[in-house]
Amino acid sequence: MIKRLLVTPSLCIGCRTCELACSLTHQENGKPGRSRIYPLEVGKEQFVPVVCLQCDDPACVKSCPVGALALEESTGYIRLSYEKCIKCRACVAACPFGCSLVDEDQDKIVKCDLCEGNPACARFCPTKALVYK
Amino acid sequence: MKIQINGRWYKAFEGEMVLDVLRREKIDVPALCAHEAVEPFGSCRLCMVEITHENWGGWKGNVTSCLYPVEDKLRVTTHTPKINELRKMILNLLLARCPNAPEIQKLAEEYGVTITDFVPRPDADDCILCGLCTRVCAEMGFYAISIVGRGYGREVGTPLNEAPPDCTGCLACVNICPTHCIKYEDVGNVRKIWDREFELVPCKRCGKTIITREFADRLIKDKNLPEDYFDLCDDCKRDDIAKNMSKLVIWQDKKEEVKR
Amino acid sequence: MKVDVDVNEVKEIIGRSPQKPSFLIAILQDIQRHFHFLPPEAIKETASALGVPLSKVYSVATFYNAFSLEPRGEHTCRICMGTACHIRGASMALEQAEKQLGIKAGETTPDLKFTLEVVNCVGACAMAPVVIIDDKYYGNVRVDKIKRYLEGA
Amino acid sequence: MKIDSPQKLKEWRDRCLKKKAAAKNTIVVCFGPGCLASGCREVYAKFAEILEERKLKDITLKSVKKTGCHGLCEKGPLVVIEPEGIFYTRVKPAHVKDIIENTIINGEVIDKLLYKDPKTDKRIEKYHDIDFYKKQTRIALRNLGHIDPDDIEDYIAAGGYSAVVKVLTSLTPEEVIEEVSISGLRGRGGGGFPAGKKWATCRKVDADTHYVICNGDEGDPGAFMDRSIMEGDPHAVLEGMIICAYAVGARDAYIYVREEYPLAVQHLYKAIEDAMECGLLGENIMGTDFSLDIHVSRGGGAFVCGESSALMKSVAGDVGEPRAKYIHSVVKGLWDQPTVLNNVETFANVPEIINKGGEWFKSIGIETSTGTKAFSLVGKVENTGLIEVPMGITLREIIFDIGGGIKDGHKFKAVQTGGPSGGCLPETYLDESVDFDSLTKAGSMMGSGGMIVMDDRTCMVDVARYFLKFLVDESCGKDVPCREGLYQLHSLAVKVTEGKATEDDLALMEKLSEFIVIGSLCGLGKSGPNPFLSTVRYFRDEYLAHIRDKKCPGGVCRELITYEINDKCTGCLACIKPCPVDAISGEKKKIHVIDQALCTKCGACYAICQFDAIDIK
Repeated sequence: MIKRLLVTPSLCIGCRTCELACSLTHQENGKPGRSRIYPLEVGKEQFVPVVCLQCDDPACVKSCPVGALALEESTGYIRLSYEKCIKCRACVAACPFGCSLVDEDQDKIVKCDLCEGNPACARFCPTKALVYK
Repeated sequence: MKIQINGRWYKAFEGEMVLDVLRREKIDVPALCAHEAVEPFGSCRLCMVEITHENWGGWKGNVTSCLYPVEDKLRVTTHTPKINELRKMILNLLLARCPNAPEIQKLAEEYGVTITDFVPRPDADDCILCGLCTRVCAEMGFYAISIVGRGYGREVGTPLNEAPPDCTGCLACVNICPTHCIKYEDVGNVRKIWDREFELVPCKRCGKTIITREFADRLIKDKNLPEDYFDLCDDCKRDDIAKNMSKLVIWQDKKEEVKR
Repeated sequence: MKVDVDVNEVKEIIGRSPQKPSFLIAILQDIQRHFHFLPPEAIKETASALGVPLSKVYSVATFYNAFSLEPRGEHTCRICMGTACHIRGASMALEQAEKQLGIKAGETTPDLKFTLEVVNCVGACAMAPVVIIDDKYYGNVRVDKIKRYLEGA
Repeated sequence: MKIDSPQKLKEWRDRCLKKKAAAKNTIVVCFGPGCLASGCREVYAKFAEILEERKLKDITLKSVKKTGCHGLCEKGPLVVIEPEGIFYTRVKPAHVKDIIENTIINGEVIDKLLYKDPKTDKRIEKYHDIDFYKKQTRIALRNLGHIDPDDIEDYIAAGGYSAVVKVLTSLTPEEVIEEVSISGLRGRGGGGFPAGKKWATCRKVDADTHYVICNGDEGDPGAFMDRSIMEGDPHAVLEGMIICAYAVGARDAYIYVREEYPLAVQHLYKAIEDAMECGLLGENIMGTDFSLDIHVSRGGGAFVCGESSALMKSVAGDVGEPRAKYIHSVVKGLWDQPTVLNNVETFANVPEIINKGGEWFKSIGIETSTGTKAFSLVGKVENTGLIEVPMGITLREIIFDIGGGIKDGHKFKAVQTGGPSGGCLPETYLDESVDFDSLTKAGSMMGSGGMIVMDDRTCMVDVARYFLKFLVDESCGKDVPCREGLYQLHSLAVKVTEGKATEDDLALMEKLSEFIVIGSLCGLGKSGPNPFLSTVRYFRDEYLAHIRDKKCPGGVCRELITYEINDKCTGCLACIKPCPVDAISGEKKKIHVIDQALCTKCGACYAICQFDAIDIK
């Protein structure tokens, strides 16, 4: 059974713990990574955490000219191979949800990798607005 | 299958090259012309290693690991005295070609070469002719640039020395270059590279740019992606998705909800 | 110097061979033989006719000795630099020819009269060193004769 | 006329032979590269003109035959009168009338056109009696100089295509491979890989299709064996290829030939057309289910295309850049299909092996290198030319017996074999056997067959520099050791010839060479330092003379020599005019003087002086 990151916006309090967790989990050479998740304020005290949906028919994978992005059948998530990525930003432009991002500090393309099967955002979310199951 | 590297056994898979295993296992071997996005090429020769073939009665040889397919019980030594000397010589030669390239200087220094024994190229640029840019351009399906000429005088260039008609301004060449020697410039919504100007597609809402018009058009056409995917930038798309989702959410009193 | 090239001529030459990428070199050879160089128009035309990327055609055109991207002179002076010619003093002959024509090997005089070329063995080793002007062979060449040979062309 | 049985071929052959026997004389004009250069076309035209005029009954233009290279290029243009075998050398158009009037009509031999033996000074009438030919054994070159390459009937008369007929009617592919394996035939292109083994490996690979390629890209400067065979006997090459294609199961074959050899291209096209016409190529050859098309692939002239993987890319219409050969082209070659690649001479040997048997071939030569090898013997020898000798012959026999010794009474210094990738061997190796393994052991190699003889007026450093320059120009530039390494090695060699190098430079050259050999991707780079390594191994003192004494013992390196006029000068003024920079002054009957400030050391005066009055110091 493939696990998914479930988002319940009504539980989100906009505390941004997920952002911090994501950023620190993806730090490299002492530089925090750009967060792959964004709790966006859509109304008064209303937040929607936006994060890669790991689509079934992903535009990012389709757009990648060198096959650096691939949907893994066994885990159901889209993996970005940094060995292959040439930072052309095709996926950034193509993702209809804006969930492929450019991390200018680390000079690389980033997208949610579900922390390879143990997403930090879900672990640290104090309100269970994010659940991985 | 298993291969032995520097005395330790590692798992390897059919069809892999020795360098793939070395990189996966984070065993340090220099390589300037190998990148996973493109087929191995064997130009820089820095990744050469010594191999011993059990199956061939202990035959030993020096091979480029980027091009050598793994096989069961292959023994690999990554830093024999001879290989180290070879890398030193190669870096010595590269320093003569590109005396000013920081990446080459740094790597050469790691191998104890601080100054080249040869006569450096006058007016040298930083291109080591690894061919990554031309190979990635071909891999992208654009074939905008290629290796021109041959021998010591070969260079990376555009067809007929003119602005390349097949370029999309995607910057794959810029990003893959190990010595960062391909120059480009983004000014406002205009990208200049290879003597050509490209329009960067501005987000219809905020004006932020990500890729060029030509690149977007090729993606739409070649990859069969809907045109409107490219109308907005990632930031605005995230905003939109949040707003759209919010319409579906039944918002309740936060404290109540959290308590429950 | 600009040379006018009739694209229809180019198309006709391309049309003689099958329109397959493997015939790229053969087609370029035919174009080279006809125009004595590869005009840019012809390179572009070949690329589109064969469906081969322009950059690849350009790579091939600059890789092989047989092709020239510059217009050639009316006459060609070829100095054989094969081993037999070399050890019998071909480099002196080359130097003299360069001096006489005022150009380096591989170049063409500005008036498009002469192209000076270096070739590797024409199989006339018995008469080394050899200088070939257009189709005429001059054997056992002495440097002082080169001027006369060139004037004879 | 379709050949579909041994009987049909025999009948055709008989008819051809009868036609030949009916003719009174055949006048053979050599159209080899050497004779073409020395003016055989004009000689042929003169024959045509006079015969047209004379309207002789039994001698017409049909009796004049253009053939491929006879071998003795030194004495060209050559004309042979068959069936007597009268051998005329240095024939000028002016001689043609005499040949027709005296020899053809009256049966008189013209003495002054005969070959003069340099040892005995005697004129020799028949070419079989000339030392140059006596010591040769011709298998690959068997028809050169005898048949008209454009006339398939000439080839048929000489026993042509009997091997194809034999193979298709009585041998299985395995039996063909077995025969070639027994013969011990090794690839003549340089590497010397056993042909039978190559064919067997290729046949065994399971694939959609197999290819056969004939490498006619003879890139060595100073070599013209393969070119001569393609020009002079194209059907022999085709026949060898057909047999190979049958053996390995190929449907298409390619001949890769330089566009720079227009005659070879032209003859090959004609030969293919003729062979197709009589059903020896194309669909269902001889009514069997074996079909084969042979395509001519015109190469663009790149030495690196001698490397198999580069050649295959070039055949496919791409840049001739080699790839690493951890997977051999026999398994994955042209368009990734199993491919046999052999050179022209190798294929030319095959029909004879089939006709006469592998055992016969093996009986020629020595055990590890069977058969013969063609060489272009050039440089400072008396008899420059194309030769074919049994393996195992000594260098001395080739240079001094066949070659007639060193030109102008100079002293032998070295012989270079193997082209730019080969090496130079000194006098001590003169009695060494000429075969694949001995030459490699001595630090040179067989290569495709260039053999350049050097005398005491040759500078070995200059020779190394020359070959390095060639390789720098011809390297594709893909990998660093070859591209950068050879360039730097050449720069250092130039430094030596200019007298500017130190012993540290020489040590650096040796170290650099070692790593070019280890590090390079293909054969061009791996063997690239050979010209330097072999000369520094055998002629180190010459390098040291340049470095320590600033002297060039061979008198070649211009920065290190001066031309001076000695007291043998008779004051004849002959050297004054040729000097391109007017550096020589003098009056009649007084010793001339060279102005060293002006002298460019071009050697024009040295070449013209009849009195040995010019010294190179």
